Amino acid sequence: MLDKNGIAKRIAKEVKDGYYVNLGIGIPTLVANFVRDDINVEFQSENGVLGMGPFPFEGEEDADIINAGKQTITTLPGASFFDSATSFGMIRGKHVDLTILGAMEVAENGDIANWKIPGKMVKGMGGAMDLVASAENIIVAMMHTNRAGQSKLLKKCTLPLTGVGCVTKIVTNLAVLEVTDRGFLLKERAPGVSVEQIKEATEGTLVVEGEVPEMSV
Amino acid sequence: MLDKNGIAKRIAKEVKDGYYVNLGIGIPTLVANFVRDDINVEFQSENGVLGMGPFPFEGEEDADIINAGKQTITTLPGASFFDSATSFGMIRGKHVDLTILGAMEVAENGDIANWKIPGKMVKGMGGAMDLVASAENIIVAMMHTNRAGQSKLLKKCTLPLTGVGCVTKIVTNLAVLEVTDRGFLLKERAPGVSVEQIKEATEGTLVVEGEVPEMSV
Amino acid sequence: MISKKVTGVEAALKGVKDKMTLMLGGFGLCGIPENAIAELVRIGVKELTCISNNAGVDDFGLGLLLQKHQIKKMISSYVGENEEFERQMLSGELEVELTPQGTLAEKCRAAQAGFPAFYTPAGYGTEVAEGKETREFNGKMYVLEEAFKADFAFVKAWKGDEAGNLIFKGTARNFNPCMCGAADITVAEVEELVPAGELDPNQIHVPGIFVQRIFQGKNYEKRIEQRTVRTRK
Amino acid sequence: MISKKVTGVEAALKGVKDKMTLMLGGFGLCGIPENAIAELVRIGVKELTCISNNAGVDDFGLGLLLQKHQIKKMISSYVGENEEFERQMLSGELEVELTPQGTLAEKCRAAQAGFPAFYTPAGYGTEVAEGKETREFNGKMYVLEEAFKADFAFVKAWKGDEAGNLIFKGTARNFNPCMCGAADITVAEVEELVPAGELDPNQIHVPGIFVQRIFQGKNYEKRIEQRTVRTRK
Repeated sequence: MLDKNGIAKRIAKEVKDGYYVNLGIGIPTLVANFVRDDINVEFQSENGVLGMGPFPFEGEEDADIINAGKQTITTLPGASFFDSATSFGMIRGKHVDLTILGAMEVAENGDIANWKIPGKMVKGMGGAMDLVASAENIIVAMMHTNRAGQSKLLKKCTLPLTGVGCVTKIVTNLAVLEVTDRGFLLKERAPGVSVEQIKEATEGTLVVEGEVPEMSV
Repeated sequence: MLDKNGIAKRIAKEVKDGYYVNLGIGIPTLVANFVRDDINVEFQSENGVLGMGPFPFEGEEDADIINAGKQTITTLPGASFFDSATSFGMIRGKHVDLTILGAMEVAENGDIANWKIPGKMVKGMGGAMDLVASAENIIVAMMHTNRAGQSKLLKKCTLPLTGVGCVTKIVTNLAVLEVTDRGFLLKERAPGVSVEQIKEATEGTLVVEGEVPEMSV
Repeated sequence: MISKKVTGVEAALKGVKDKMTLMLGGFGLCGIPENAIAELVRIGVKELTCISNNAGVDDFGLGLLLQKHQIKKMISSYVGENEEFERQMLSGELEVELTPQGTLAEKCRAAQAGFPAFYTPAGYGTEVAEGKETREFNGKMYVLEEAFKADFAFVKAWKGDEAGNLIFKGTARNFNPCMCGAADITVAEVEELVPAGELDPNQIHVPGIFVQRIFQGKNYEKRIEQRTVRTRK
Repeated sequence: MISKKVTGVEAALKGVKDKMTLMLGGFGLCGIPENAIAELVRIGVKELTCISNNAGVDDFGLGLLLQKHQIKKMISSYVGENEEFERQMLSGELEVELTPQGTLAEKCRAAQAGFPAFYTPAGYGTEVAEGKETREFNGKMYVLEEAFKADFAFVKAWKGDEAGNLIFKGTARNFNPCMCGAADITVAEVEELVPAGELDPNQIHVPGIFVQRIFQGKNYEKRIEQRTVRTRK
C-alpha cells in the first residue's frame, strides 16, 4: 500500500519531458519532489506563475510569491508571472499538458467531485472546474477510500460534480486505474496489494484484464 | 468656410479636461495640435499606445513607435504601450471618452459609412467599426460635400455602413451639426457661411432653430 | 497626463455606500487591497456584495468584513482556509455564489473590455451551469457566463504613477489587473507611488485609463498564509 | 526550463505547407516577423490563408507574398496603403475577409485562451454581421464572432529567452501577443535572444508556454511607413 508520498512518486512517472504541469493542492503538490532530474518540466500555478521552483530557504520567503496552495515558493530561470485571466487562458486554451488534482469521488465515466459536501462542507471549486473542463490529460491523486472506509471510485458520483467525463487516470494508495468505456481498468497494483483488495475497495465497475502487475515506484 | 485645420480647431473645443481621446486618420489627427494647453488630455491610438506626444525631432524617429496612421510619434510622461486586444478593450469597454473620425457619408439617424465604395475602393474598416459601435461620444470631421460636390450628410447612407445610429456630432467646413431624432440640427455656421448655403449642401433633413450663431474658432 | 492621484484612503473611498457591489483583488492574502479593506471596516458600510476570489482568512483580509457582518453576498471561487466564511455560508447568514476561478477572472475581464458575455467550458454539467444557457461549439459543450457589474473595484499594486499606471510584483498580480476598469470606479493602492514618467511605458501592467483613483498605501502587513521553507544544506 | 530555441528561420518554419492558415503579427510594417516572411517567400509555399491586420506595403511585409501570388485569402482589417492588395481584391484574384480590428485581435485572443466564440458590438448592422448570429444584451445588439483556427502563428518580439518568454518594444507589440498560442505552432523571432533567467519574470509580456519555437532574427529593416518629424526650434 502506498502513502501520500508513494502516490506522488508514482504519478511523477507520468510526467514527460517538455510538459507544462498544473498541480492541485494536497498530494499533487508533492509530485514536484519526485520528477526525474533529467527531463525538462515547468510547473504552472493558476494564481499566476509558470516555472515554479522549490520552497525558499528560511528567511527568503516573499509574501508576494506563492502557489495556489498559498505556500511560499521560488521561481526558476525562465519563469514568468501573469494575471488570473491569462493564467486560465493557458488552462482553457489547452496549453497545460498535464493536470494532477485530488478528489472526493471519481465515477467510472470520468466524472469527478471535489469541492462540496452539501450542508456539511464547502471548500469551493477554486480553479478545479476550469482545469477539468479543459485539460485533456487529467490524473486524480487520492486515497482509494474515504475516512469512513467507503470507496471513492464509484459507479456514479453522489456529491456535486466538479466536471463530467474528464478524468483519464487515477492513482490511489492501492492502484493505478484508467477510465475506459467499460469502467475503471486496473493497470497496476500498489506493492503488496492484491486484486481482491482493490475489488473490495472499488464500488464502481472494475475491469481486470489478465495478470495485473505490481507497480514499481 | 473652414479648411481642414479650421475643422480640427473647432473640434478641439469639444475636448474636455480629463478626456481620453481617440483620433482617426486625416483631419482628426490634426485636432491634437489645437487642444488647449491648460487642460489634461491623453490621446489613445488603437495600435497600442496611450499618452501620445508630438512627432519626434528629426533623427529621433523610432520605427517601433507609431500611431494608427503609421506616423512616427513620441510619448509623454505617463504613457503606456499595450497589445491590440487590450487596446480594443479600452475602446469596447467605453474607457475612451471621445472618438473623432472621418467619414464618406453620415445619415441623419447617425449611421456612418467610411470604409468601402463597392467595386471601386476598399480601404478597410480598421478599428472604425469597433470605435463607432462602442463609443458614446463620436464626432465626425469631414468636408460637407464630396469632390463631385454632392452632400455627405444624407437621409440614408448609400455606401456600406461602418456603424448604425452612432454619430452624435458632425463638424464640417460649413457647419457644426448634432444628430437628433428630427435630423441634423444646425448648431453653428462656419465663418462667412449662410444657413442657405448649408441647406443647399445638406441632402438629409436639416433642422434650423432660431438664429444660428457663427462659430468662433 | 490625467492625474488620478488622491490624498489617501479616505478620499479614495469617497462614494462607497451600503448595498454596493465591490470587486477586490488578491488571491488568499496575496495582493489584497489592505488599506481599502481597513477603511471599509472603519466606515462600516453594510450589505455589501463582494466579488473576490477568496474572503481572506478569519482575522485578515475580507475576513475582517465578514466578522462584522458587513457582507451580504460573496462571489468567490474558494472558501477553504476561512472557517467563518464557511460557517456563515452553511448557516445561511451569508449568500454565496461560487464561481469557477477562471470564470471569475474572465467575468471581470469581460466587464473591463466591454464583452457582455462569453462561453466557457468550466462548470458544464455541474451546479454552476444550472439555469444558464449551454451550447455546443465544435463538439464540446460550453456555458454562457455574463460580465460582472460592480460599483467599485479595489486593487493593490506594487508601483504606480500619478497617471494611474500600475506594475505588480510576483503572484500578487493575480486578479488585480482583470478588475481594473471592470467597475464604475477603480481605486488602486500602491506600495510606491511615483510621478508620471518614472515608469517605463513598456512595463506597465495596467494602463492608467482603467484606474480612476490612486493613492500611496501604508503599513502593509502582507501576511503569509503558508510559510513553507527548505533548510539550507 | 523547457527550451524552445531553434537554430534559425529554416528550422523555425519546418512543417509549413501549401494551403495552410498563418497568423502574422504586426501593424502596418511595425513589429512584423520580417525573417519569417522572407523565408515564406523563399520556400514558395502557396495558396496560403493569412490572418494579419494589414498586408504590408507593396514591396515589403506581406506585400512580398502578395506580389508572388502565394496568398489565396487575406483576413485583415485594413487594406489602405497597399495598392497591390486593393487591386487583387477588387479584381477577385484574392479572397479577402475584412474584419473589424478589435474583433480580429479578440478572435486571436479567443483561440489562445480557449474561448470558442464571443459577442462584440463591432460590425452590428453592417456587412460584417451578415450571416452571423446577433443578440441583445442589456438593450444593446452584439454579433457572435468565432475564434480563429490557424496552423502557424509568426510573431516578432524585441527580446526573448530560450524558454520562449517574450518582451516587446513600443507599438511593435500590437497583435503579436494575441497571436501567441492562438495557432497550433507559434514561432517567435526576436531581435535579441538571451538565456533563460536574464529576463525579469515580472516583465514578461508573453509567457513561454504560448510559444513553441524561438530564434534569433537577423537583418531587421524596420521600415518606417510615414516618417513624421518636427523641427527643432
